[in-house]
Amino acid sequence: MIKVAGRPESLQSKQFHYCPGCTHGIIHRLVAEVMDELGIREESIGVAPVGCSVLAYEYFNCDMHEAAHGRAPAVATGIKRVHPDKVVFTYQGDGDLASIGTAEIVHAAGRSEKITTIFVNNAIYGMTGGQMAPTTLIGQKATTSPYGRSVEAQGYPLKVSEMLATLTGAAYIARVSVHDPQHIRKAKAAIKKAFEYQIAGKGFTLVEVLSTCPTNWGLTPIEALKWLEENMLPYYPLGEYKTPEEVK
Amino acid sequence: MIKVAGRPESLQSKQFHYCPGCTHGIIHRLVAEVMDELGIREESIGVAPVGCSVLAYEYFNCDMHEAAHGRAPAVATGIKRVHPDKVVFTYQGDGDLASIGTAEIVHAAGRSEKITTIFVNNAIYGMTGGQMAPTTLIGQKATTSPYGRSVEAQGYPLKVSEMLATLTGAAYIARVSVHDPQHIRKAKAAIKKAFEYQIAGKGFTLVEVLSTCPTNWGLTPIEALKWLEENMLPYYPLGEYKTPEEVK
Amino acid sequence: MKQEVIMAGFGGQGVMSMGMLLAYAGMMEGKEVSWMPSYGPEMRGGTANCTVIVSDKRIASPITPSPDTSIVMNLPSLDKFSSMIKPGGVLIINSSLIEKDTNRTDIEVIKVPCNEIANELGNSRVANMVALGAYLQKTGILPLESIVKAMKKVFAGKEHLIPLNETALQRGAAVVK
Amino acid sequence: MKQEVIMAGFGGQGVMSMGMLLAYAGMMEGKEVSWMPSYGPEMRGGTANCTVIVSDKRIASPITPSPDTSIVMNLPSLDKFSSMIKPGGVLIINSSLIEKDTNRTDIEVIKVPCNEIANELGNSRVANMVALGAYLQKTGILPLESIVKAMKKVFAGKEHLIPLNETALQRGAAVVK
Amino acid sequence: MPKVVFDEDRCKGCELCTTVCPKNIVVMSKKINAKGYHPATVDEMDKCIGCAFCANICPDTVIEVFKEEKK
Amino acid sequence: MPKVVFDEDRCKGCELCTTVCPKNIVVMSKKINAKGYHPATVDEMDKCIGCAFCANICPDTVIEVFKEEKK
Amino acid sequence: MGERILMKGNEAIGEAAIKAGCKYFFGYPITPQNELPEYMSRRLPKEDGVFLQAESEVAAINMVYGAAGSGARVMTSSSSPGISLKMEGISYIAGAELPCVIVNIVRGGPGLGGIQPAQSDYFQATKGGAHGDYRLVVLAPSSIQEAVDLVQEAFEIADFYRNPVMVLGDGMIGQMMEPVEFRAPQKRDLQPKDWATDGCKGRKPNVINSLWLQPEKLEEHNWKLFKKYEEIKKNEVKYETIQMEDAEFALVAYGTTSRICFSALETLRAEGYKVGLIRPITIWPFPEAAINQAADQVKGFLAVEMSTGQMVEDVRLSVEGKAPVHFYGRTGGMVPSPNEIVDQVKAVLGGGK
Amino acid sequence: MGERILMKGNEAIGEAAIKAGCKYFFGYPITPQNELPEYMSRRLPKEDGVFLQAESEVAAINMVYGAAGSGARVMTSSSSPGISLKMEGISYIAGAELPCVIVNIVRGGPGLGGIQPAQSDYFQATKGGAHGDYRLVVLAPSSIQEAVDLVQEAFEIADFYRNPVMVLGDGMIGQMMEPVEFRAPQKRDLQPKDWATDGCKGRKPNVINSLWLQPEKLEEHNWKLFKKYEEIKKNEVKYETIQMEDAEFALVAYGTTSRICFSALETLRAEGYKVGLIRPITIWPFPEAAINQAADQVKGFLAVEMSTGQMVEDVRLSVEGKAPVHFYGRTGGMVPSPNEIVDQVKAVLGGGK
Ligand SMILES: Cc1ncc(C[n+]2csc(CCOP(=O)(O)OP(=O)(O)O)c2C)c(N)n1
Ligand SMILES: Cc1ncc(C[n+]2csc(CCOP(=O)(O)OP(=O)(O)O)c2C)c(N)n1
Ligand code: SF4
Ligand code: SF4
Ligand code: SF4
Ligand code: SF4
Ligand code: SF4
Ligand code: SF4
Ligand SMILES: [Mg+2]
Ligand SMILES: [Mg+2]
Repeated sequence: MIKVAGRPESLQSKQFHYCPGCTHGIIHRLVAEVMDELGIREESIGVAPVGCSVLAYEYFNCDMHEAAHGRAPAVATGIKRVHPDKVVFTYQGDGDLASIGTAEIVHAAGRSEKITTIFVNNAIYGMTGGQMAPTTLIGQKATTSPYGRSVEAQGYPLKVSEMLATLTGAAYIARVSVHDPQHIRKAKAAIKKAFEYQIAGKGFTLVEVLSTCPTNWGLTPIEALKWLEENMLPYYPLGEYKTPEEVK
Repeated sequence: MIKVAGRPESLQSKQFHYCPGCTHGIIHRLVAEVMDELGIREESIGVAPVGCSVLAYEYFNCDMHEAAHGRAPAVATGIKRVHPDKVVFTYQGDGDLASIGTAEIVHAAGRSEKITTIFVNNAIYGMTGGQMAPTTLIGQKATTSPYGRSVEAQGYPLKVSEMLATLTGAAYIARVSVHDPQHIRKAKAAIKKAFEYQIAGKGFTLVEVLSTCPTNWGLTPIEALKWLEENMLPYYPLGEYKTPEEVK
Repeated sequence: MKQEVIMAGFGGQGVMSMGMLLAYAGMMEGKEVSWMPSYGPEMRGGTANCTVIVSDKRIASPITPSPDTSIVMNLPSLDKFSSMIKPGGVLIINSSLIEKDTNRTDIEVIKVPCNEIANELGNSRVANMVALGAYLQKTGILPLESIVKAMKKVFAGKEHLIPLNETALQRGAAVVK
Repeated sequence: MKQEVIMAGFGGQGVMSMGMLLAYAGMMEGKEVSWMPSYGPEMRGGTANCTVIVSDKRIASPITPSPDTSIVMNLPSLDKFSSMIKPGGVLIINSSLIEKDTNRTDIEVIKVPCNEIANELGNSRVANMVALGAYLQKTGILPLESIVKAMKKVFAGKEHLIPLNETALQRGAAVVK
Repeated sequence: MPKVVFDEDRCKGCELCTTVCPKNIVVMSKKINAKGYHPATVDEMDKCIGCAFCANICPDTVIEVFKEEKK
Repeated sequence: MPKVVFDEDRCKGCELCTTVCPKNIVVMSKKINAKGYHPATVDEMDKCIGCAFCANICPDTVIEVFKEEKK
Repeated sequence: MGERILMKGNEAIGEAAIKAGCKYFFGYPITPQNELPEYMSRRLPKEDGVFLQAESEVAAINMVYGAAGSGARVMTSSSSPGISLKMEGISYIAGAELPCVIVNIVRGGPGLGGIQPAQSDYFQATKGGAHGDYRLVVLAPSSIQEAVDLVQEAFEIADFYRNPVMVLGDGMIGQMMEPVEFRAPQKRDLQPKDWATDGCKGRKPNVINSLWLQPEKLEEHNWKLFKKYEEIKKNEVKYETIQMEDAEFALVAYGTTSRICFSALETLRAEGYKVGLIRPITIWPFPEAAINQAADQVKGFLAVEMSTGQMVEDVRLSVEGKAPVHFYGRTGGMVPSPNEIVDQVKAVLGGGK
Repeated sequence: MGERILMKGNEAIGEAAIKAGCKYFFGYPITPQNELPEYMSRRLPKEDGVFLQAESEVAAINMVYGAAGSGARVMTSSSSPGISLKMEGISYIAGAELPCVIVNIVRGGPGLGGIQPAQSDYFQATKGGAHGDYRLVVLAPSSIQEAVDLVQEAFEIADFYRNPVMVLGDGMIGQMMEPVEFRAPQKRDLQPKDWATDGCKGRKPNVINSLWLQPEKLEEHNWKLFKKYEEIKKNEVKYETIQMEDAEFALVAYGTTSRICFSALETLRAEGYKVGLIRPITIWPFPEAAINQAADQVKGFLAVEMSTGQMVEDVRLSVEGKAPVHFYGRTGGMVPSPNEIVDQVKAVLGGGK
């Protein structure tokens, strides 16, 4: 008998603190599997954000560095510039990356910083209790958009991958989802590509992963996957927005 | 005899502190002319940046508000939300807007904040003595890129208009130049459109104006206009990147 | 008169609103009250607790190292809070979910099968009211009716829930009687 | 021995490097020195000035409210700095650009047509060296040669400029002799 | 024959695994685990085809899937 | 006939105006203004067509251009 | 108004602001103050006001800067790390002399720290965490009722002096529920905001600014600010003394900690210790004179804080060496218990009552 | 090394850092410290190091956080408003106990203020401008030579204690040129950085972190930090005394201001006034003991600062009421002249020498 699924070595055996059915856990595992497959666990330095995944440093079985809220790309830049031969990645939520950390992610991409960002877009601030994120959909209720997000008051949800793909320094930008096994497989493939391109020195790489927050969406985990599929996929189309071939 | 050119009423009679031949002065005049033509001087509130145009509040003949470096869009948001019936604009350099103020400009655009931003891109930090800006061209020397900007070390110059045009909340985004009278005329037309769209409530509007910094480029004013034309225009193509028709 | 009580349980067991009701009722009875929640990292599924103080005098600290009473709705809460109760105090245990006993002999222990009673009433979510009923009956700090009055304030818009909750209170009280 | 001098002029007149040369030369002669520039809002075209102190002892403040000498290369500098000079001090005026006179009678005034002399030498940019030559000759604080030695350090890579600058120094000194 | 192993005490009862099994054999157990959840389990292990969908969607790495070595 | 008026003491001698005049009549003066610059001026005013290019490119609002009223 | 209702501190602060005429709120989520922006997001749209979640704390404080400069009553709130991000903006607002109210619901630090109640931002609030010579008026409520009253007053103080006012609470003040009553705030005699940037129709343009390139002017501005601060020191000091009349030993504590000290004081008094409590309500300006005076009466002081020792410096400064000043602190989110304080006092007094 | 060369303060600081083994610099332009990043941008690429202009001060300090956490000797610099923006990051670095050197070339504030020399960021530097209980070691050079020596030492102190060190200069220190000599820095006995995140080959993963969700743990961490700070207070206080042996009155000043006080002192001594000068070199830890001792000897103190009065509080705290502490300040970019100080001293002494 061989094990075809289970805990990758790059994941600590600790239990996640995430809510039941929260797909942060799936995304953690995918990143760890990729690290295992590429054999880079001992060469990798991960940067944990402030968000529900703030404790990511307890889960990944490699060197981990905390960042201030939104600043993971800057912290990663500091690390990568000191250790250009190491693999450096950030793991960030949508509040972290698309709100407070906008400047840092844009400039990491612009500078073509050779890091990989796993961007977990769950259209909400999970950690702090369900406030509106820049990626919260129009009409979606959050604790700070109690009447539903409206264009007039809060503008349009940010499409981060589309925006970053305009930057020459971005080598690989893809949006994936983890709402069913097929998409989980594709998500992993994209994450693997991103790491590979980083290792090949192609430039900045980012994978946006659509994710659920059953707790703050007020849905069961199963309903949450469905809500993601029905509401987020149409607004946030999946696909590769930039591949290294386009970087001359 | 009628006056066909001269100081617009929306410009104070004070003399600019700008270096000889610095095109900041032209851009100031264009904005003031547009305010005159639209008759909005008394309805306008301008936000001055930190940069060579930090003293803009001494030049525009309307209410003016200083902002911290890079934060003009946030200050303007505060003003506009209090006075939705007034015309609010920011005047910002490339260090101010494209570097430290990246998050603020992206989110003002994303929120579809009804303000107008005049973005003066001179590919350098003028005020502080010629440091590299995010818009400094590859190979261009600056006091903090003494060996010329290189892709490897500093990445690619940011194309702000292209990036912001991907945001749904941005209603009007155009790039213009002021290196000759023809382009100056077009620049003014774009600025006027931007104000008109703001007044019409279309959303966020921005005009990127390619500008010179003879002092820090180490060129005479005439050489500087030429350098702009020959080096900046190819990398920063002029045109309208977004017009309100695209906002549904 | 001063009563300090800590109420604790799983996130979904309604310990916070049970405390709020008690505080509200106390206030409506003209007492000084305070309600202080634990607030952990906002990750769900953990345990929650709150401290309620009802007093005739100005309340100093809204938290207490040694409450008069503790209401524990699940096992982790028993482990955590039983040792804090002041000698002579009261421990109310939700015996539906907690089999374990406390080893304290200097306090009075009251076991209430809150979930079973709630399930009998057809709604497991009122287990908290069963516990509260037992508490009120035991301590006599406030009459049951004052809680019902408070419900009218707190459940604004959901008044239809009041009768069920009232019954639950009474059933809890009955356990102690 | 301590000499405090303020040198002032338009941005492009080389007052800063004139001060630097003096400080460098002083240091090479084993003296304590300091050079302190004015630094305005980094907008060009204004006036610039620096304070140089050359002393045998530890230098306290690198700026001074009352210098021994002031070298003014343009009109605004005359207006600004002539009043500060300590009684009995020296004012060196670039008479090529300044027609106005000072109304101070308690100081020695030396007029040097710096630009004219520099133009004669074929390069208006050495007007500063003309002024410096006059200053050295007048105060005797350092020999001209020490400045030439300093140039070798400061003009590294542009040694070909040294002879011209040296001549300018001498021409300036000659005005005072 | 493929085998699926649940680390029951890690399970948070989210039920996601039950929705993806092509054989519909993953179900929620009646018992309560240490964390207070009803854990997932497989009733008819012999029907399992070892596709690992269940493990792939499990957010808490509860599930291991074993398969015969292909020779 | 169009007329161009220079507010000489505002001029910073940048010379931009001299490059855009279609009639090539904007030149730098020999004199030095209050700021220490050689100001721009127009020698042969009669050649001016009132296009205002000079005023448009002047960064310091030195130049006013007047034209006959069109009737 | 008049009715007592049970409210969570964060929400009560929000309601108090609205009652004080605050119509604009710019903020960014952070525990343990989230209920405040959330409350504002529900309420302000109904009051014809604006709630806006900014992209960051930096943006939020600059939005406040713009709104305050254009004449609005405006508020922001955050907790420790978020307040640190606001430092530059706060300095601008103070420099430009604009009124606004900033709430800091302090949590344990440094860094990401924790989210439990703390008082370790005292220095930042009172000494100036940002650059330059400026001061915030800092109000430190110890109950929800006081929070409500002080928030309302904060807006008046801010407008009266054209100065930012900080309300310094902690996780406990933010999260706790207590009965509150909304009383009509005491209005001050306020000048019209004719300096605001709201369009220059019929007047010269207004400018809001903190830049003074000539040092002479900037110095002048600084001394002007200094005089204002001296004025505030003279007029706005607030504190409460409890059983100080016959006290031979004084506890000094503010906010949450003062309540616990009160508890300790009751115990100590019951045991015959003549202990009193001085509770600064404004921590800037600090009740220096009151403490200095008390120093002539008591044998010593014990400053109690949820920090490793910050306010204690102000106590020492006030006491001027006249009596020993002891310190007891818990930090990182730990709240001292009354018994700990009782023990400390006894230890200090060495048995002598 | 050995040769005296004339260097601008900002550039000398850069060179000193390089000599101390600093290979990484992350910064953002701001006057009056631009020559420092500019110098690093020229030099570091040649030293196999990295200069990177960050997109902002916030990004710069977080790059420093990352670089320091992964084991590098790293530096950043800025001036007042920029330092305010770094507050959150500094608190993280202090919380995570990482070594780095932060240079603040202070200018006039508050807000955008001005760009001339000032000392009005003293509180921010020494009391903790950010949230939480943390301390920076703060070194305040008064000459370029001292700046060079202290910067080299700063890296050693930082590594020795795993604590950020701030070098607090002002526009004058940054812009002035003086002769300097690069001496071999005094090396400390440093532990290997086996805690750094540089890849976990052959060991357990390392974690750099400032979060402690359990308040008990966070408190423990805070007391651990506190003990470290006490240790630093014990070992690292540096100050200079000038003519204090027979002094009957003491000036207290640091950095640029101390030089001007020295000038004033010479004048006063010449006129027969027995005046001395205490010059703190570390302003945190502050030379409390030295000043307290002096208080037994002198009739009074005059604290002189380029601010409206900040260090003077530490002087008062040190003196503990034993002698009057006077204050003289210029601010907003104005530098006091020796004569002003002479006059102040005379005024205070009321003619009595
Ligand atoms: C400077 C600062 N501001 C705010 C916070 C509070 N905070 C913690 S996590 C978070 C947002 C988390 O949302 P997101 O990044 O989307 O992650 P998620 O929890 O949804 O995975 C916020 C605002 C903080 N810790 N620091
Ligand atoms: C927080 C902060 N950081 C840095 C500065 C210094 N600073 C002033 S202007 C400027 C850049 C100006 O460049 P840009 O925005 O391109 O305007 P320009 O001068 O080129 O017109 C900088 C970095 C500052 N004042 N505040
Ligand atoms: S709050 Fe949302 S994002 Fe956070 S752990 Fe729970 S479900 Fe996941
Ligand atoms: S420095 Fe450059 S941008 Fe600034 S005024 Fe001079 S020329 Fe213009
Ligand atoms: S491996 Fe596939 S078939 Fe087997 S239990 Fe899991 S999902 Fe079902
Ligand atoms: S997906 Fe995992 S956690 Fe969820 S029920 Fe299945 S085994 Fe349990
Ligand atoms: S108006 Fe036209 S023609 Fe006349 S001077 Fe100016 S540029 Fe020349
Ligand atoms: S463009 Fe204007 S400032 Fe320049 S030379 Fe002509 S008139 Fe003078
Ligand atoms: Mg999120
Ligand atoms: Mg620029």
